[in-house]
Amino acid sequence: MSDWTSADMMNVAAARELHDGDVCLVGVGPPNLAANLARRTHAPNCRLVYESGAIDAKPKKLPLSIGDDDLAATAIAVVSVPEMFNFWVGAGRIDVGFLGAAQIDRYGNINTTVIGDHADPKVRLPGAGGAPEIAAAAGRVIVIVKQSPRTFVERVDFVSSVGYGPTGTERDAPGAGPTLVITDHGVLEPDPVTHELTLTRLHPGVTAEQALAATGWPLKVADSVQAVPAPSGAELEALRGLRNREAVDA
Amino acid sequence: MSDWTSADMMNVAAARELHDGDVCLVGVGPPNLAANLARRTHAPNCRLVYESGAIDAKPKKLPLSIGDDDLAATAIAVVSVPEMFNFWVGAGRIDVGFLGAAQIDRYGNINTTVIGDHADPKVRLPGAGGAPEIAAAAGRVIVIVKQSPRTFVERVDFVSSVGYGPTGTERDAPGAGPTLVITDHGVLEPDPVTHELTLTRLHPGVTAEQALAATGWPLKVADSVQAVPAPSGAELEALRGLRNREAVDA
Amino acid sequence: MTSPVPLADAIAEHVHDGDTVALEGFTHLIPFAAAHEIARQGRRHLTLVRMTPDLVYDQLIGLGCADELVFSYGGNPGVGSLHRLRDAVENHWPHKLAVHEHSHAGLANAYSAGAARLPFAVLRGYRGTDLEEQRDIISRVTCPFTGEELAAVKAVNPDVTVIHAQLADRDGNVMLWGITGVQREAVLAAKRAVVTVEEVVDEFPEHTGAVILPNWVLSAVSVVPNGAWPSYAAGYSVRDNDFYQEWDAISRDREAFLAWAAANNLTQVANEQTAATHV
Amino acid sequence: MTSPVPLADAIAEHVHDGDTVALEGFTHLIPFAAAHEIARQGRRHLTLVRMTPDLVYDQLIGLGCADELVFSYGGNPGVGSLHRLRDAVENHWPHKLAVHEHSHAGLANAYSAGAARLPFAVLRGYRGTDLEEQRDIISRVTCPFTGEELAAVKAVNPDVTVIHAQLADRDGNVMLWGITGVQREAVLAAKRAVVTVEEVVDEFPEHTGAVILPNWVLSAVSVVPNGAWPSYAAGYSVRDNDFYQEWDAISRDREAFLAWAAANNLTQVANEQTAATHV
Repeated sequence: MSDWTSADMMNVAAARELHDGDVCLVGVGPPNLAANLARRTHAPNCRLVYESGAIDAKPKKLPLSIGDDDLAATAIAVVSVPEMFNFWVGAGRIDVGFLGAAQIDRYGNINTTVIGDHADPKVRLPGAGGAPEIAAAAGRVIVIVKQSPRTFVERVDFVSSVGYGPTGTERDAPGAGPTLVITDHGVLEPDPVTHELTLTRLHPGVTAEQALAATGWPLKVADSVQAVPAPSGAELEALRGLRNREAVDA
Repeated sequence: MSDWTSADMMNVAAARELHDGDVCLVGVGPPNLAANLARRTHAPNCRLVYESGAIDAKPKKLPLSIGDDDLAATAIAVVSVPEMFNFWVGAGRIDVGFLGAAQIDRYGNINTTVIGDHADPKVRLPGAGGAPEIAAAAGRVIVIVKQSPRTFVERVDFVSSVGYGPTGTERDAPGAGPTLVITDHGVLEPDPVTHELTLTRLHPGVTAEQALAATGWPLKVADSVQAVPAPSGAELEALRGLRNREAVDA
Repeated sequence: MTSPVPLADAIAEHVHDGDTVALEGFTHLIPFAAAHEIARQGRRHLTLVRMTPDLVYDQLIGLGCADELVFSYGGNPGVGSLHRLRDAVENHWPHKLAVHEHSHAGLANAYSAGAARLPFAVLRGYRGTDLEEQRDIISRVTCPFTGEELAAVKAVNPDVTVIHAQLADRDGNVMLWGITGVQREAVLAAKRAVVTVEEVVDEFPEHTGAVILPNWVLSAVSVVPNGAWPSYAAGYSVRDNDFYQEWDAISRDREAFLAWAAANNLTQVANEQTAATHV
Repeated sequence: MTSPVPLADAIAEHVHDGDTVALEGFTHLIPFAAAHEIARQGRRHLTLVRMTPDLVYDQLIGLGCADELVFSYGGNPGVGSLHRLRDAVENHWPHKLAVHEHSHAGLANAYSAGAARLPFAVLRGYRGTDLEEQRDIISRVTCPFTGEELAAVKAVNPDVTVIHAQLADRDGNVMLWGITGVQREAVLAAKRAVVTVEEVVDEFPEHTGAVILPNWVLSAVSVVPNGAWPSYAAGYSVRDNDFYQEWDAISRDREAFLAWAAANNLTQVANEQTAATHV
């Protein structure tokens, strides 16, 4: 056994995609972990923006919610939620938006709203939150989601946040859309022409067959699938520190 | 000779129309004097709001501009100019708006923009500023302006702020409009039916004939014109204190 | 409005059956104590508005206070589902809950439009999503200058907005700071506004990012120390993350939830509701 | 953007002939020093945007820097006219000035729309006024929910916005407080932003009502103590009301104005212009 899990690998792979200096909109869950991991490793100058209004937050510990006081207390500025969405997210000032998904389809459309019919759903999910406008306006969108046939579906029950549209051609938004989907199996990227999500990288120890089995549609596989390097010691140490909510200087 | 001027009488008459507790939008010039006079005499709890963003300002001295630091320093809150116009003025939170005029017509329409043609004016006036939306949205509007045939004209060259419209019937706005026009001669009020400005009060020593001569249209005179009481000693003392920029406690 | 009043009086006077009620607070400063008083007084048929319903609306929904919900994200942040919300939507327990949902950007703008007394707001949003199918609250407008088509959201104007803040002064002006979310807009959008505060002070301190609301836009202020628990008030308390975790177990099960309600003096309402579900 | 640069470098790099330039400040924090540097560098054919043109634009207009003006109130507050502005509009001296005018509400919303990268903003405004005849910047939209017709203003997006602020920190983040007007919106609406500050500090103090702009939305910061004179910077200086009075006499007369310009090292420009008017 390695000393890291597939979830660790997913979060580390996501963190690596954040460049130093990027302005990153951070949501709850894995995005929060990945963004803070990036800031503690290779991207100390990435700018964390939380939809609660905190701009350039430098949390000392991993925040448990996007409204922790540590975010407001360490931010350069805290703005109102309307201002955050109008002047910062909507205006296209976010380089990278991390999003999660309850369902995602082959064209990167995301459902976080309902399983079943909207008026009388089988499962009521939390809803869209800040994601629709992040998905539309962020320079690039990175989706972090564990892969399974229930999650990676032929067609989402409800489009909460648009990827490339129902047939991959309908995206009408300023940002580039979901340029990377990072899972516990590997990484999917949209085909440059058709925008169909395509397996381009595999995490250590995962096979393309496993990724296909975890996908609810016939997943395209790139001609040359790259191997994602395993988490480094430094990455794992930073990840553990975050998980244990160890404090570092802001 | 009395110990006050017709301008003093105009400002005192304007101040009297502010009720204690009124929320009052204060502009430069006579409105500023009148509102601060009211606060120093009969309406100590009127709320002064300045379009620069100061809410509930309690200036110790008469401010020289609407952006004096004393306004920000003594205000309960200072908001941005967009917020002031959207959430406070436009939302109808102002009880009384004081306005000035370079020209005013018989239906209370105000020109502060140009004399002559807008594209090639004879006289370029300062422009509309905050007045159009104050004129539209304030609960009631009090115009303070010295009376002369050049100012009180049959038809304004340019409608900067609407009163009751070109024929007195076109007003389409939430507030009541110019309910009082206070001049150095007396007070004009709109006819309840036709909205034509009508002389209803005269300042001490002024005759209706003088008011008619100072008006560029055949001014209607109310059946019973009331006499405005002369400024009281307390009013004159407060006025002098303001003019001399004597400080009082906020 | 000047002197503080007891919370029970403020709620009794300003929150009525059938009202559209917004209890706002983005993770921070959530007015839990006021919400519990609303439940305790047995308010019914409310339309609840809130960007992030959180535990506070999970409780009111479970207690049967709400007929409708306007929201943008209905989860227990970092924990999982709001089980009472889900039970109401999926199983109609204690009764059916009608749902009107926005994105955060949409609902924030709907409050802003309400605060400006505009009938709608324009934003770059919703394009390509199925949320647009709710045409009664989300539509489109065309820019008269460029011809570009943009999203429009219907204004939200609550009958009453309730918030929690750190401070009131002696005149009843209110100050809050830290993450202030959409509280200013929610208060200014409402017909009436009730504020609970941690304490009353002679003079407000300096705080960058503070929101100050003058007393003349407020209907009532009540002093309720720790009135945001299990949420928090920056400078006064920290978020009770353990309770947020515990709520998952409490709220998963109807009986456990009703026992929690009974133990917290929300029994009048809870009993009525149990009776109703057993008819 | 991190380290402060000399003002001359900031202006040379970021303000170009033909640019749409907003120098904002509502009575307070007007960036006079930056404006003078723009004049000194001989910028031409500018479209100047500003709610209250004030003396700062009277000077730039008189010096022949501007072809167009977008504004909402063009007076010398409490004193009277802006004579250089009037001379340009009424007599085309030093040349014709095209005017696009708003109300304060309209221009404030036009900046806000620009800051949100929306093509227009909706407001309750202009109804019944002749300002509406400028259909290229003021139009109407219909609410898709209620059918109500409202005013629309075209967004303003300056090529460069210039403001004066009290403080920058070591990272080049900027803080201003007191009356902050529309500066935040004007900066966020612009492609580039230049800020002059009173001083650089290690850490920002607490200030209720402060606006903070992170360094990554700014193009350059220059340290220019008293850079707002004869306007003021709360906490650093008071408004020089005497100069505002004196300006009336200076600006009434073309020769007096040119003499003032020469005495203030704005002669390069002033001379060019005198030559032009004598051709």
